[in-house]
Amino acid sequence: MNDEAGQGLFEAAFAVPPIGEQERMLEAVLFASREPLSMRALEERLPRGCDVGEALVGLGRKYEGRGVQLARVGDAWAFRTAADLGFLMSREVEETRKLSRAAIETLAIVAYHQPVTRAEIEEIRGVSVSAGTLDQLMEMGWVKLGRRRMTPGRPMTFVVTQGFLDHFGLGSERDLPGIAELRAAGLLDNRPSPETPPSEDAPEGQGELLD
Amino acid sequence: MNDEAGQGLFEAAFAVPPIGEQERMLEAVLFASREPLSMRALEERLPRGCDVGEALVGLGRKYEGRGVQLARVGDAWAFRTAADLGFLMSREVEETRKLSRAAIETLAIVAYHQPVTRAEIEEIRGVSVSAGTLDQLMEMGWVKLGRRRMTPGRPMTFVVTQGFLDHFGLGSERDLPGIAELRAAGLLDNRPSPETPPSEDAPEGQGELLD
Amino acid sequence: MPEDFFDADSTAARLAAEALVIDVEGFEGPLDLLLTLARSQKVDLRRISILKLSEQYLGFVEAAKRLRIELAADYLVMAAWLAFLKSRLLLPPDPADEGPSGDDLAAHLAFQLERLEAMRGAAAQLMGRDQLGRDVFARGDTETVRRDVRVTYEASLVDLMRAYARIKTKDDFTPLHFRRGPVFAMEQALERMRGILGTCFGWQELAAWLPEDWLHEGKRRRSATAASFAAALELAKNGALEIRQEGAFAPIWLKPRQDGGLADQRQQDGEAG
Repeated sequence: MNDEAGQGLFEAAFAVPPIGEQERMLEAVLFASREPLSMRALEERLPRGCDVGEALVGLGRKYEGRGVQLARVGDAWAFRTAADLGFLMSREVEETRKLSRAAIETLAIVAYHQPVTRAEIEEIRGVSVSAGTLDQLMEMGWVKLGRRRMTPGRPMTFVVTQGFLDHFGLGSERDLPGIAELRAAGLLDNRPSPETPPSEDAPEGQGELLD
Repeated sequence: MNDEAGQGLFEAAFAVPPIGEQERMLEAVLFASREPLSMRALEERLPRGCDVGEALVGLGRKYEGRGVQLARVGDAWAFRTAADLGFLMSREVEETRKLSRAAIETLAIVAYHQPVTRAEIEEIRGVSVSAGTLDQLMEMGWVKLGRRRMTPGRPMTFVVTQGFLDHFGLGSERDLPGIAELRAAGLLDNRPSPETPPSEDAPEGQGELLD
Repeated sequence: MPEDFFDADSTAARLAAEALVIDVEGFEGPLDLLLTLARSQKVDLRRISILKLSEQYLGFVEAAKRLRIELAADYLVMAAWLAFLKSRLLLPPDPADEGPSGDDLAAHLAFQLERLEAMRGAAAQLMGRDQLGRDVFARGDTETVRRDVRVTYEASLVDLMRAYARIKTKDDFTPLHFRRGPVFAMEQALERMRGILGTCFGWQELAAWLPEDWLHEGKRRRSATAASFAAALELAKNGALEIRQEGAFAPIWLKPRQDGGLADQRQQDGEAG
């Protein structure tokens, strides 16, 4: 028997599994992975013709209220323990590096203002961002480089990663706490200063705000 | 939520959690554990008074016929993906590895200096480049052969591919961060950081790096 | 901090000074300080009195100066700017004056403060969330039943940049040294020629005197020729050698003098003595 025949048999036997079976498959694949799996990765793993989106909905519903939850992480999915049971897991707690206040604020600014340039971060915080801060956040896998801004100088931008969303249990950037209110209040706008502001790197900040 | 609050709540209530809640707890603990847990270990983790035996039976029943099974491993318990779905797991075995230092350095040199000959790569790195390194990068689809250099010997040159740009999220080779930006991001931090902010002296792509 | 500072007799002044020191060090720049001062007005940041805030800040800077506390330049730049803003807010607007009005500037400062405050709040909310590895957990035991490993290599842009940075900085830290080109020194040539004088009879072309490993490559050959020629002149001067050339650019011929070696030998001893 050759490959093609095998493939044919396989497709005949498994011609799009019923949705319940698709859910089982998704469940097994997601369970086996520690890292979130993207929709695309899931589609690649499951037999052709499966409706991953629908199966995810069904699977998520099965886990509602359970000790383990199906969590959305950006455009990926993963099983995570329910947050209210964290106290049982004291033995699994991983020691985490304590972040400085500067690092935490920088992280928040990247998350809420992304894609954001270094000059914009400095303009918001009112102090220069030390070289190590962004490097540390990048090393932790929470911040990465985004596309260059199409303004004079073409500065690099920074964005948050899927690892960031996963760590803070965010389905997407839209789930950042209070982001809708902040946006409505205009606090996420890049409002240019009416004149050359006092800080020395401001002119450049302004330049970037022209887009 | 923190440990103390959770613990406090339970002790205040002083009641054994209902069996459904015990099952949730078991589910989360088994899921997060790095190894199968014995009855005794489970009893130690759950609040006092829980009937682990009964909860295990209930939990096992919930997973009957599902993609994941509650399995007995010796005298301990663990979740395992259903045996009949093993064929899905075999694709799971993608292993990601970090590129070797030689490979990533060679890749960086090709990206920043392209088109570049093997001899030039060796001169920049200061060590010889093994044939396998460039082969590996070509096999991965990140580097390809460019035009021959019109110098004696007509050496082959290497350039990066569209696949490289896609993988690293670059619009073009010009989007590679310049030296000033590397320094600003703290990656070149063993020299005093420059007084000018990064975007002002942002390099025009590779041109600057070639001198 | 000046040493005599603690000799100040007034305890109150000292305490005030210490409070200030702690404050300055605790602030991350002028904007941070302004935000703290603004909070003391206990009103919505949008209704904050920028005039009052400017006065508070200038008062702070004055006090710091009086107590001889070193203030970073950006604190002083901010002070100057706030003084300017204050004058704009107090004076009636000059219709001929171009540029933003005092109110515009004040509104922007209020916006900056409000935005910074908002980001601090957002940061706190973010850190207050359930975090992976602390409150929420991933599958602990990933299954080991898998076989046929397909390795995919992975690297991020940061890895790439870091690698390039490593190569670039490596050059920055090599100790400074001047790379010498391939140069055959006259002293080397002299020593070599003295060594072979005795083994050589009759006229020989200069090229024949060059060391074997300097013969082939252009630069090395030129250097060896020049050095050997200069050495030959030196030996001829000492009477150890005769030099002959038929015409301009013609080959140069050298012949050791049978008695000359001694003269050169004496000369050499003389130098050594």
